[in-house]
Amino acid sequence: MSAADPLIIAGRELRSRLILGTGGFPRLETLAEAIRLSAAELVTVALRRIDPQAPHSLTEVLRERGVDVLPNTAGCFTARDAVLTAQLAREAFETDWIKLEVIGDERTLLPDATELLVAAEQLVAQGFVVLPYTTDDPVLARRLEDVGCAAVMPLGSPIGSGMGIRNPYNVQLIVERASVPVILDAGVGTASDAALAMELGCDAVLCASAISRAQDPPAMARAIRAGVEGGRLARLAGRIPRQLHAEASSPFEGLAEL
Amino acid sequence: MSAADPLIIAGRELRSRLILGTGGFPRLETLAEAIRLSAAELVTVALRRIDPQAPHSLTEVLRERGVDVLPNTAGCFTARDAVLTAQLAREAFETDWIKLEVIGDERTLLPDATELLVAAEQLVAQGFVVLPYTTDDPVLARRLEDVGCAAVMPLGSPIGSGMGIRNPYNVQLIVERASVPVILDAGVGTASDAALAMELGCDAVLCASAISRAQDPPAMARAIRAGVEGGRLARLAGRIPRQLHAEASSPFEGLAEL
Amino acid sequence: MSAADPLIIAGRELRSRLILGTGGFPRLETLAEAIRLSAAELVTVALRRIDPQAPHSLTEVLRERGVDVLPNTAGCFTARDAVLTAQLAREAFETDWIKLEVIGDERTLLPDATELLVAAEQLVAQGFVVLPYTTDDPVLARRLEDVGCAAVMPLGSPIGSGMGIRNPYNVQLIVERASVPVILDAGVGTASDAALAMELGCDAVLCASAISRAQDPPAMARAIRAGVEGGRLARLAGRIPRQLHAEASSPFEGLAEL
Amino acid sequence: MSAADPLIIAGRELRSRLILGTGGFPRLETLAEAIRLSAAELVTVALRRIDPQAPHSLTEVLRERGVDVLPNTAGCFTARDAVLTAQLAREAFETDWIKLEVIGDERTLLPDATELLVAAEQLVAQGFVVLPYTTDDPVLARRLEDVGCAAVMPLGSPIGSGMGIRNPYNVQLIVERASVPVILDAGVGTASDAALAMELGCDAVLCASAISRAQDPPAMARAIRAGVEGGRLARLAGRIPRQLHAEASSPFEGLAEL
Amino acid sequence: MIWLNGRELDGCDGVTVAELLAELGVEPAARGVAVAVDGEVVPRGEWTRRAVAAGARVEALTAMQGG
Amino acid sequence: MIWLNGRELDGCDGVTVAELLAELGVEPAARGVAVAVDGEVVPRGEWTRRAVAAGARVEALTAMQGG
Amino acid sequence: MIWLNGRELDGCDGVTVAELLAELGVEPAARGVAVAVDGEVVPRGEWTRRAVAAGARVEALTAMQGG
Amino acid sequence: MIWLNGRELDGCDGVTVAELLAELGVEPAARGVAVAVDGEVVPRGEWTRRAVAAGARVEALTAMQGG
Repeated sequence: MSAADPLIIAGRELRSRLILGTGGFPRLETLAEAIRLSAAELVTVALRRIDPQAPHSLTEVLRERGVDVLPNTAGCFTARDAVLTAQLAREAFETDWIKLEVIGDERTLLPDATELLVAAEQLVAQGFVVLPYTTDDPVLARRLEDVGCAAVMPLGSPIGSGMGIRNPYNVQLIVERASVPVILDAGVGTASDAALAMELGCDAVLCASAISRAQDPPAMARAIRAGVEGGRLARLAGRIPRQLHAEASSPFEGLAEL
Repeated sequence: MSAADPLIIAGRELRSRLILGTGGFPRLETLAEAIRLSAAELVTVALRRIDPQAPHSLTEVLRERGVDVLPNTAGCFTARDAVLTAQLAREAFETDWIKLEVIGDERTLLPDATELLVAAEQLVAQGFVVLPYTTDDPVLARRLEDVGCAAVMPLGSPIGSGMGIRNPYNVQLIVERASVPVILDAGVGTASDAALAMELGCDAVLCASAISRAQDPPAMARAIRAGVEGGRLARLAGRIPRQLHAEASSPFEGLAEL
Repeated sequence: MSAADPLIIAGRELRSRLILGTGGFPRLETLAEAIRLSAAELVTVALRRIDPQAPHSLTEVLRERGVDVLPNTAGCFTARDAVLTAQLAREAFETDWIKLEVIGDERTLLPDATELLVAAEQLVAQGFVVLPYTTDDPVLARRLEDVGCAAVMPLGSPIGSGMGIRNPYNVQLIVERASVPVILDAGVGTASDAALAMELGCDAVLCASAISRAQDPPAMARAIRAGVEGGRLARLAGRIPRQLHAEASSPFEGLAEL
Repeated sequence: MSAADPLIIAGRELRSRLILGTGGFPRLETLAEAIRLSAAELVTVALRRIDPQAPHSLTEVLRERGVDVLPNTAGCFTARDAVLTAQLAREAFETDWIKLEVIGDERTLLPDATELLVAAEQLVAQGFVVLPYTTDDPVLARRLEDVGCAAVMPLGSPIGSGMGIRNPYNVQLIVERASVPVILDAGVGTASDAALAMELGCDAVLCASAISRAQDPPAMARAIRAGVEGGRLARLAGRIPRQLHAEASSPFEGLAEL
Repeated sequence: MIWLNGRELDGCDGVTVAELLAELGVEPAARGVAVAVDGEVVPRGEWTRRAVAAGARVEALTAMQGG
Repeated sequence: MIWLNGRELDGCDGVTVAELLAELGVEPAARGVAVAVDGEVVPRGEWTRRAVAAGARVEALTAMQGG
Repeated sequence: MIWLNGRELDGCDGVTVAELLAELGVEPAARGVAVAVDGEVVPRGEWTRRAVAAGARVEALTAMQGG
Repeated sequence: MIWLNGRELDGCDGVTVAELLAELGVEPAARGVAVAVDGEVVPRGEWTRRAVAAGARVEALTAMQGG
């Protein structure tokens, strides 16, 4: 395995291991610059009602940047709404790829395990490439893989919380068992969180608020990109073990008797 | 403040914020490659008895790589030995810069606060540019600055332990009060540790074992370099605050009624 | 609210907030002593095939100790097996109470969210008092309460792992929303883990391996009982806030000028 | 070793392993009640200028409660002031015992390593039983023991911060090497912090603000007392090891085929 | 009366999806748009043919920034 | 042939649940015991009446230490 | 003039420590009190004998709540 | 007898530092080398002049890999 290996999801190669969420950017220019600096190839969008007043340029910005759209089902609380939203997204964006979100609680925006699994199964049957946003529950991640999801996207902590990876052990358990890519989604707050995700063995990181709501979004896009790359390199480089006591980095032999 | 700003220690500008320790590399070729990939401009060396048998090429390797030598006083347990070792280092390497180590315990290789402070004061008086390896004690860091040290180098955890930054709060307290550069020294095990150090406000990271004893030292050199750069960028970009609950990254207004 | 308030589950009052698991005790005498020192009123048992050879004294020990039996469905991987096991337990022990376990993975013994929810709903419909062993997923905990469970029993970490509470934030979120008792089940390794569970707002702790597999099980029973009591007292006493800097506990006014 | 073993400091036996600081209590009645419920036998006091206005009842309260006074040198920033304060305390309270505090920074109230060591050495030479409040630096703790301190009292985190034990590894290293009692002083915020201190191997806990500034000080006194006792019991009981994966607490053999 | 994106539209029963989209300033060839009528997707190819019955709920959606 | 707790038992087709329990040393009045035949609970009250057909899978369970 | 606990006291040069303590409402037998004059402890036994010179700094201390 | 880097060297009392370095294969112009005699640094410039007395402890050091 090498750092240069592309990320492969459903047979498609991605060189970038950072997927960018477009939510929360104050201005489209900022989003465009963040896309450039993040080197993301895939960015998420939501489906919302057409607003005749709204300047209709988001899709143009994405086209100019040459990135592909990964529509999400954000805002759906039932499998039925999520499936229909995915069908509409396929119609609108001519892509089978869908970031599946089925939320169970408005305050935490955490996924609803049962509804999520039902929706995933239906969408796979309808030929979608399903990337589910899920909890850090290793069993649920396994079930999602079993029903045919193309990747699993466990959270580190609640969406937009910036709390990082609350339970690295669960992420590690998910990675140990997964045979599809594991993409850490939600919770990343800064570069070290992204690095940790990759060091735990995640194949990629999806990040929105940490970048879009930072004081300087383009700078944070670079920061988190560097974190992702550093974390992946470190994973492949084989880190030293942790130990309670010290291990000298300067030799004791040859020490002068002063 | 910008990510491009150089690190300035005792009036000298360094573009790289990663200082490399040369200890623990299995072969000089590996060290050379790690230096190249780390982009370090400053590397530490120890002073030991000349071994007629030993091929005498370390200094040549460093010269070829165009890096400057930062001699250390590793292995010294008293102020007196550390001061004499610093004087010998100045004679041998024609540099006033010294990484001051005064160890208090063989098992943890933790600094001896009192001896360290005594040695620092004497060396400053003798015109040395003193970079002391210290504990994460904010008061001791302040005292070292007060006696004229050019930087303070608190540990994250014991040398070679790979335990990362055991007490980020202390590092934060040191950074809050310091008016000289703060360089995290010892304990870094992987890229996310280096990123965290910079996010806490450190000005640079000194790293030896994490790179030299990794399974693939050159790859880890790249990884930790990326971690340092990502962490610094993130610090400057202004991270989002941490919060217990979620904050939606997709808008609820305009949500379809399906 | 007072420390003396009993724990009320399904209308039944329990003075002890420590529920003891009987698994893993080397000898029945040790179990009996641990029950006495834990002050538990409720202890779990599993249902297994009758072994003609086995001395049939477990139930006698429990009867002597005057504790009530909480049968579990340990070892079940499907809702169907769990429901049938619960029916058999009701027949065997003449209790409607059931600790519902539906496991999704042999290595982690983590719950299967979907099967667990299905089984819970069926058992509630059959008049059982259902205490489900669940993940630390706040949404799943809510769903279990919605289908009529008498309590929710989130894990701190995998059964027998002794890893404590890996994600205190999730436990806190569960407690915030729950209107049935929250009992921390699985993961407790020592007294401070039990105390933390109660400080987070849990109503009780269920503990087996930490006690039964300790070097001195009866002593650990006392320890964890003290942890549970201390944690509950601390929760009710209203702890001081955490702050980065110090707050003097000795006054500065009236300080002598020496 | 047994839970019933008394704590022995300088040849004196203490049954209680919780030492109470008297600072921060809103009223003397509350202090009196907290002393009773904490079961402390030793309580700290500060020396301040006599205030003719002030009702002079603190010492009476302590006498009524039958506890012994451990005077501190709080507020001293130099070895000289601390030594003189200790001498005045000996004169005022007719005790050789002194809780030695030499502060290095007003904001963090962290100890000044060098001044602390100097003061400790002088006071030991003058026949004091010296209990130094120190950082969590294992080397400094060792030096304090070497100069004859009767115990070492490392902090968990800054005084009154309620941050608990920021660096359990250092406390563990101090305990490993110490041959005098180790008393965790400062930082405890709640019962689980006190339990953790004892589980790490500390011999006792000194606690002021966590109790005196809690919403209900007497209740918190009980809570932290229980935490100390639970933590000590757990340490002696021999906890189970931590492991990433699960270990079943219900047997798989004899499982029914339903 | 028809419900278009949650707003009542009167006197337009029987108009086509394409005509409703025109109301929203969306030309037929527009990319990045999808329509559901009473919870069913109406494929782009049917927009001009498909008439919308009275009382129908029409949702016309497009891409917005989202995480 | 009958399956009792996973073991084959021959020449006992048609015996009652109570008789099978006796095989396991369990007297009829025993507490803490439950029986399932082919995935159905057999209530204590039916043990003496209920005959077990050939090929049936009988599970006779009791309390064991468990977490 | 004498400094007693940071406050100037006039016209009392040469008084004894005991007399100064009386100023503070402290009787000679009081427990839990200690006195330093110009940075030196004055033992309880010398309070009545020891006269305090003009300009001296006297600190009279007692127990206060402290952590 | 002289102690050179912890090893006894006989029959060389009074030789210069430079001569001792030659013993170790170090030519006078060598960079990255420093010498202490009895705990005092001998500057490079004095190597050829400075004679080492009998019983002296000489430490000749150079750079080694170190953290």
